[in-house]
Amino acid sequence: MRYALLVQGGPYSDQAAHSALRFAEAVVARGHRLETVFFYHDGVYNAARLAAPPQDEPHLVDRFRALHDDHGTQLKVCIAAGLRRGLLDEREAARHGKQGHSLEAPFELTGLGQLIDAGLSHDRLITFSP
Amino acid sequence: MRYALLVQGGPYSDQAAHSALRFAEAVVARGHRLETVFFYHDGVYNAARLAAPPQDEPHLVDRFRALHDDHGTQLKVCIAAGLRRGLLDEREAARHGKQGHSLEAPFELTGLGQLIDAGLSHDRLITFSP
Amino acid sequence: MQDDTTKASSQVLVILRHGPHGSSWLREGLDAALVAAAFGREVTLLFYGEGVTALVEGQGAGPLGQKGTQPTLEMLAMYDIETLLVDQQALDERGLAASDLLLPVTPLAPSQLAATLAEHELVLNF
Amino acid sequence: MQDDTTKASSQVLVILRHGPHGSSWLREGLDAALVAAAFGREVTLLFYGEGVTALVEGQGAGPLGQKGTQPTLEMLAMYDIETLLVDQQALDERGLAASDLLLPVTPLAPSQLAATLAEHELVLNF
Amino acid sequence: MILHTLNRSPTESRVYRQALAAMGPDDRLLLIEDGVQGALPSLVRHFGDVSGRVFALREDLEARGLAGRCDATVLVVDADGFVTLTEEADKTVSWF
Amino acid sequence: MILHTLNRSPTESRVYRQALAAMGPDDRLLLIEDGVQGALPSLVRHFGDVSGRVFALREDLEARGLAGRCDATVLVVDADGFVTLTEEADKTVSWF
Repeated sequence: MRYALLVQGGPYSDQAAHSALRFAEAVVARGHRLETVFFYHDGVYNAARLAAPPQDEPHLVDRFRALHDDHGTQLKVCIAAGLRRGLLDEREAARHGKQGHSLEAPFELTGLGQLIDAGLSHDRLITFSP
Repeated sequence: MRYALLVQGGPYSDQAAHSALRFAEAVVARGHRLETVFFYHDGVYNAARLAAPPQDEPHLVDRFRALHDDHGTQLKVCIAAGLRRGLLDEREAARHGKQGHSLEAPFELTGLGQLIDAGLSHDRLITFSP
Repeated sequence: MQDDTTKASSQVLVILRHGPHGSSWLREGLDAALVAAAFGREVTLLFYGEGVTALVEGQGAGPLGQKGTQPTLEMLAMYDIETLLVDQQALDERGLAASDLLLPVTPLAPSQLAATLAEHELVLNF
Repeated sequence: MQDDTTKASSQVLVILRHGPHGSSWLREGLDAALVAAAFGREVTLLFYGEGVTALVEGQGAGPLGQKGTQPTLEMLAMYDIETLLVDQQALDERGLAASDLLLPVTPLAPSQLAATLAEHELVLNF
Repeated sequence: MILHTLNRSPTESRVYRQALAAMGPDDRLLLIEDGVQGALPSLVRHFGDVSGRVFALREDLEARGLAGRCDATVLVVDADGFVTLTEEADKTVSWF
Repeated sequence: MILHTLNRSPTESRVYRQALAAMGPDDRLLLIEDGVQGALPSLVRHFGDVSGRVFALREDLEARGLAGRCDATVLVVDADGFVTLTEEADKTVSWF
């Protein structure tokens, strides 16, 4: 089956992102295709490229990146939710006259329409919230 | 009186930061000294320098900065809570081998001891949480 | 358990469980509904639990002057979002009546909830 | 309403209202307590409501293998944090007894709560 | 005397019970943010034990369209009054 | 058939009532994260109406030291079983 996940909790503050990653790994282990992880609400914070958790804690950004690299999962971050919270790629930073960027590939800023699209076109959408 | 605020909610996701700013402005309007705003838990996200809210919404980073500029309020961000969530100043970014930074003056990364210190040495500590 | 107030052809159900100003859930849920409608989907809104307080008439500005979600609610018809279901029990619990609300809504009894969820292709819960 | 289980000289009361793994509140609350103790303050911990579940014996790793807060709890004595108050009612509600907990604690009845808050100079609620 | 703030509605979260259980005989309770829902006449009974010591923040009531719906037993204060309450209290504890 | 997930304990949040009210006669409920507290024998009565259709995630029980304390009426599944539940359901609705 084709799966999509919606992640609405930030890293570390609550379990949502941890639960989503554990579920994601179980989905692909069962032979399903995890096509999309969509980040909304505080979930967009999972894409912060500067996250520096202690060495003895899981690095969530790296774990999400591995889903993309190993399974082709698209990591889509709601652009409106991201901009408000300071998650900008190079292009958006330039557009807003800011130096630097806080989000980079394989995470990508996309419109909320992609969430609706994933929800209707994939076989399953599972949500993890704070 | 000498006041300190503890802000534990991120910008936009919940009302904590908005309530804290409204309270802060009322505190100084009553002639008190607002010495410290300490950011902990998701409150650290208020220091994200790239935040780009829509034009017709209040810009929280600017409002906090104004407290510092107009009233000398210190804006202290818990370093441990910040690093996990991707809030790094230039020095911490260099230390962790990262390009760029996500937090800058007048926000400053400090230890949690500063919260205890503010709580005990100021006349009042008021907490705003998600 | 089919129910006349919602059509089987409705595709997206957005459940709104939070009031205005206290968090961004209401706003972000409404944004999802508007986008789905703009993309040509049929959208049903369900104001559930504390979500019914989103509809109270006479809302004002937020702590820093922000305008809140009332203007967005007033745009729903423009997006052809016309099925607004409201949790009757939650209204009763708060002493609110249909006349206290800023939009015309369809009351939903607890017994109709499960069928409403079942008959929509996609359910987003905010 | 002075109560023997806590001393009037205690300066900082940290209230822990969340269990392990579900959120960072427990961890961040404990960090605040440890820092206060390391700075030479007298610290009292109050495990309140769902916070009592932090003390359940036999906790394991989190969803991604993270070690949780049990190791931190086991370090409290090293930081001279020895006054661990626990909400007796919350234990009862969950069918937990003192023997189910990983540390020795002092049960606190609802009638002692207000005095506990009043007699500490600083109260941090997590 | 302690000032307790509460930002959740009693219909959604049980934290109000924790706040009430922790209140001393002179302590005050200020409803803020979504907590002001508790000032509605149909919900204020949850705070019956501390009646006369329950405050609600005017701006948060107004933002939610509830200013005119507040129960008569609830003392309404604005942001300036919130500061005054913190001046009068030895300390403030927030429940969320 | 819908799979409902719930990540809050019935002692703290009233969202479990919303989830229960929205469940159809064949729907299933999976307790995850802090929601697994509801599987304790002293709390499982909150889910009496859907008894036999209540699941709890093994890894979240174990992480909290609750694996051996779970009520016998609750069906314990691991992460792989969670995926199976989502396969079997037409859709999944999360309550938080």
